[in-house]
Amino acid sequence: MNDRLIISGIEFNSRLWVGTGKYRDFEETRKAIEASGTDVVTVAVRRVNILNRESENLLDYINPKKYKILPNTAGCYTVDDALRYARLAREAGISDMIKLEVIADEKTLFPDTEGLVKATKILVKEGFIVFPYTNDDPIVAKKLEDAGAAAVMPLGAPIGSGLGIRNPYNIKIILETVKIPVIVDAGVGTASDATIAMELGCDAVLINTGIAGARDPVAMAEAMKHAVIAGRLAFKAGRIPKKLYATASSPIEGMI
Amino acid sequence: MNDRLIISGIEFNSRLWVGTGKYRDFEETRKAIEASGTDVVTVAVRRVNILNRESENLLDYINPKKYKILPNTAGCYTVDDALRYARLAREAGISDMIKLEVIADEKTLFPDTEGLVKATKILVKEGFIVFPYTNDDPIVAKKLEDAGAAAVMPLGAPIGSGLGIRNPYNIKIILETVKIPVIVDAGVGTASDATIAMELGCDAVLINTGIAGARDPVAMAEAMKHAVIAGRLAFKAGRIPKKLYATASSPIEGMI
Amino acid sequence: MNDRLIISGIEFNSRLWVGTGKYRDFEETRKAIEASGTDVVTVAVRRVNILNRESENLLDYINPKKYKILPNTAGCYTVDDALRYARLAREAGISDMIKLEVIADEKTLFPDTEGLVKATKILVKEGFIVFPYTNDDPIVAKKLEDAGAAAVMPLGAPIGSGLGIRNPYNIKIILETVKIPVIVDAGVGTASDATIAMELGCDAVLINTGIAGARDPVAMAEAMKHAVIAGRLAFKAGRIPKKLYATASSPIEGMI
Amino acid sequence: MNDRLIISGIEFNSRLWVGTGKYRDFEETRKAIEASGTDVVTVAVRRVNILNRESENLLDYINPKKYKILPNTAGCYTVDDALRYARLAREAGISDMIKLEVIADEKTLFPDTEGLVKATKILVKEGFIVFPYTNDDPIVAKKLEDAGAAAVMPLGAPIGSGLGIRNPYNIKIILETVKIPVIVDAGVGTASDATIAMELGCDAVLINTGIAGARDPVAMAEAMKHAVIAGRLAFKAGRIPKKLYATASSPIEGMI
Amino acid sequence: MKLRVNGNIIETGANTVLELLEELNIKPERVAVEVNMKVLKKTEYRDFTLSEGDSIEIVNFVGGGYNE
Amino acid sequence: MKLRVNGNIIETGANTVLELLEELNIKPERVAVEVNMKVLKKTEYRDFTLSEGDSIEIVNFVGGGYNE
Amino acid sequence: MKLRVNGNIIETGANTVLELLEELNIKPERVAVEVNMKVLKKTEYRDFTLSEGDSIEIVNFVGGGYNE
Amino acid sequence: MKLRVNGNIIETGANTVLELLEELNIKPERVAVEVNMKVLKKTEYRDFTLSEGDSIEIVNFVGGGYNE
Repeated sequence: MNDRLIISGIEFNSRLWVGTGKYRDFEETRKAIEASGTDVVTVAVRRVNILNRESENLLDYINPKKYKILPNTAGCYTVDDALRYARLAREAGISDMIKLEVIADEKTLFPDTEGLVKATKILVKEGFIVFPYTNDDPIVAKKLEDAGAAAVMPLGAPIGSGLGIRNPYNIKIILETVKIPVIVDAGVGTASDATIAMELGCDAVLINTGIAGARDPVAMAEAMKHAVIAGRLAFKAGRIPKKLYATASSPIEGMI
Repeated sequence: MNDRLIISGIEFNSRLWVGTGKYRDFEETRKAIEASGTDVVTVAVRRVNILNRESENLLDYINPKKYKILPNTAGCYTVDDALRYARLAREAGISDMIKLEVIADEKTLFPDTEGLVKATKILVKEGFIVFPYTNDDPIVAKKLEDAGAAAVMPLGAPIGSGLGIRNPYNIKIILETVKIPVIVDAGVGTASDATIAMELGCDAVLINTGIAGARDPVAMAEAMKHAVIAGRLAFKAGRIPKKLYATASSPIEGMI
Repeated sequence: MNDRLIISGIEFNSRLWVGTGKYRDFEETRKAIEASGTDVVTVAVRRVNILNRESENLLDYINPKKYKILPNTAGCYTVDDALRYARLAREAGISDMIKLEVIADEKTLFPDTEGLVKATKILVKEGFIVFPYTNDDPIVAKKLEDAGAAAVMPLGAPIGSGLGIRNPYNIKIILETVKIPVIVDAGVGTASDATIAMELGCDAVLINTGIAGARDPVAMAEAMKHAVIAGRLAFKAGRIPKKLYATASSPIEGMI
Repeated sequence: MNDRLIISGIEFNSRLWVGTGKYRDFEETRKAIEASGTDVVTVAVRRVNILNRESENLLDYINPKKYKILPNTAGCYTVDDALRYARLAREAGISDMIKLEVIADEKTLFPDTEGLVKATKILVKEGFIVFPYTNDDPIVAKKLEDAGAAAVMPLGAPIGSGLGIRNPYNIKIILETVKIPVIVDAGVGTASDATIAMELGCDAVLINTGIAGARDPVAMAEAMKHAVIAGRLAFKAGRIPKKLYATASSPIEGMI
Repeated sequence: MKLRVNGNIIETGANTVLELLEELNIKPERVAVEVNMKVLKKTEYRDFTLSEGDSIEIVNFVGGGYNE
Repeated sequence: MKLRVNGNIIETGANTVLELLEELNIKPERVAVEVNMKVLKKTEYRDFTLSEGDSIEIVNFVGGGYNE
Repeated sequence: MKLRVNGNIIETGANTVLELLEELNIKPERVAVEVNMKVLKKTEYRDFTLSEGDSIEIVNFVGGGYNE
Repeated sequence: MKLRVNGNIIETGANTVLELLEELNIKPERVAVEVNMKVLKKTEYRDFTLSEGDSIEIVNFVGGGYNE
């Protein structure tokens, strides 16, 4: 079965996308990304250290010919900052793709959805392919679609929380509401979280802390690879209905 | 990493075991089993149809040289019946392995744990390698271990219910309580259920209805293959702690 | 223990607030409200039927001297409509309290949080005591507090869904984030949902469909009365920690 | 509505039953029991301290004329011990009621269900009214009913764990399976746990640690009183169906 | 004089909002009145004079919330 | 006469269970008594005579459940 | 000679289990045989002689688990 | 000439952005440059002349997301 993910005409081999933060070193980053089987890697945009030019660069380890580099606007707390970083990212890179983050609060790292919609509109006009990191509100997802976002990236749970998909009901409603791809971003703490996201019908999952923060990031990266494949296949295979027991005549409602 | 499952000296290549019931036909059975990547297949013991010898046999499709055949005592409601079927199974087959079922109730197919412990003791004395299908009571699991069971196979949820691991807490306590392998049997309805079972630390998962009853059994079989690998890897990789949000100082309790 | 709820200087005897929609008739409405023990009743603003003046009025059954009437802007899909209905409500009633609803989508009845914040700012300037119905995004809750809202009313789940508190984690974060009272609005389907909301530390719960849609609305109203009291008392009493079992040395994390 | 609980001809005013262990002192015990509104109190049987006769007695605080005293066989790890304590309890008290506990493991305090059924049969023959503390296995519940138990008392979760009703599905099946009353015993950690137990259709709830271990046991006792009333009323009132959102045509299955 | 009241064209002899309410047999305390999109204070009912073609909304409280 | 009562060896002048309870200042209503593993009925206390070395258990109700 | 085989009364000329299996065209490797409730070892098939009215069960593996 | 580069005041002989990057030993392909808050296209590096006191930002990709 050919089940490629295509967004704005770009074809993706993997439905697992990975971040590059929080790893011990570049070598561990490289190994984990390789084990994950991904072809999409998110990166941040930061000042070059002009005083010490020895320091290696991430791209010495992550070959841009092999991986699609998806720059993000991490750490931006205003629309203007997000726009500035997005434009720099485009010049530093080779593509129009931007993972748009407009963070509202440094404690929870929840997005400022109002600013997010504003920034999306502007960047879309400038020709960017925008992947906005948003909350799980279906209304905001719809506004982002209307603003021209290439996909929506709702959080499953707060960044780095490892709580998984806290509200699968909202994710399900988002999937009913928008036509653009839905990529769960943030919250995935272990393999089953990723599987559940895909079983809901999401198009992909982006994971950073869940892999980089594991005791063995490379093994967890491989776990996530299988988890996403498993969830996608299960979604398409069509699961059996839930019943109180097999001979029960009717499927059960969500009893608890 | 060599992470083979070894039970009573027998080495298993796969931590996903599959049943052979409820498939449309032998060909679908064969394809699903192949897609699952398993090397352990459970079968039932039934009368040969002596009136019509044309009918094909399951083993024409499932090569016993390629797969470990694990006969079960399905449909046995008394200790004596279970013993009788176990002994017949050993003669019909080539191994001492028996998946022991002493069913208490045909509505829920829950086991009669008291009879199960009795039958286990007897069969172990007769040299069987006993895999008892039990409930999720850690006390019963301990009794089965003391009775000489090769592994315990607690149900995640009622057979065919697709409810997944209803009580992960009990499974966790079973894992703390017994030294023999723990194989979740029954209840797995979709890939994430299998992943969760493995993340808890279970040694393997046995699935029948969850695969055979899916809209596309072959695709679901492949999903389950990846799901079990994902869960096992995640368990060994060591997941990140759950927090209300990343910057929260302490991990959270099971809030709801 | 004196544990009165006071908002903007107004003292409330009950932490259960009830709606008046979906009842069979006014008499059932009256009985249910009485059984609920509430002193806050939400009402909608609609055209008087000038062609048929016979029809009775809700206030013939709900005595405004006995109950605080909290008008809402139900059915308003734009900021302007919400402002218009709020202003009409104030003239029709006797207080400055308004339950502000700016609905974004008639399928899910989710709020348009951007419009909600706008409308809140304007109405607060006009001297209204604003109770905005919002989503469970802590960032939006903070914006509403900054806009001068008297309290925030996050949804537990979609209106009329009966799904309870889908994301207690977000409600918990809202409680950490804002200083104004938090009143769960929408989603409560049965008594335990209301109890859970109060155990999280919410200040009150508003229920309409959960009571009016029950097979026996009057009995469910009484159930909700006890449920809210139970949850409030439990919250203040300080529950025991969750452990895998009593003798376990440490509280457990949210295992599943 | 007259909704009295009657077991073996004995009428109970309260559906909340409470234990007497783990309180700071007799006075706190008395206050908590009073606040709970219960009329059933469980007690243990222990040696009189013959060396120091000064020490007060529990019954100086819990008036047997006001409360039904339900002795238990706590701490009994064998059938013989349980029988011995049950017989002593009957002589020490005034009734034939016994809360039968045959504990299998001191770490988890799970029951030995095999021994429990044996002891139940014997005590029933001796004229006892037996309330067995059991696991949540519907098969065992049926065996206890067949053995003549007056009610079954399945655990919601391990004693003192505060995990609530870990497997509501099993409790629901038990309610479908037996005709005798079902009283949840053990596991209730906060008010909503008790409400949920009653909403499932259980006839009563027994709580000890959940009240005695709370920061404010008297307040938690009152919380539990309301929680049980709320759950019972909600069960009888008939809750609204769960839907993904109000306008969804069909109720949802247990999505997660 | 013709007025649009709650979407209906009616013929009335009332010159003020108060007269209109009386004519329609509506108690002023329990309603709010909007004339040509402007919400009136109750104190204005007596003196606010109506003109041919005015669009008037008279609302009151009903059971309901959300969109029922 | 020497008896084992609740695990303690005691010297007593009591000849019956009732006398023993009185000597120990224990109200009979609220306790149960076991002599040499046999549970007595309250009605037996008066007449049940004790012998040298009898093992006696006297129990009553205390707060508790499970294993506390 | 009449035998009860898998619940059916059949007329057979077979004297041993092995002959019976051959007559029924059943491969011995894949089945198990029970005669009058006694399970036979495969090695016994050749020599185990049957008698009038014996009750015989011949089973093999089929797809299934639990009660399907 | 003095410039502010990435927050540091430096003394440079470079007249264009490209010369500055060469002086700083930075490969142009992998960075983006902003001069006085204006983001430059790579094609502008060669000809964009710098003036005393210009504020320049030179950024590249690093591992990270969110706020790390």
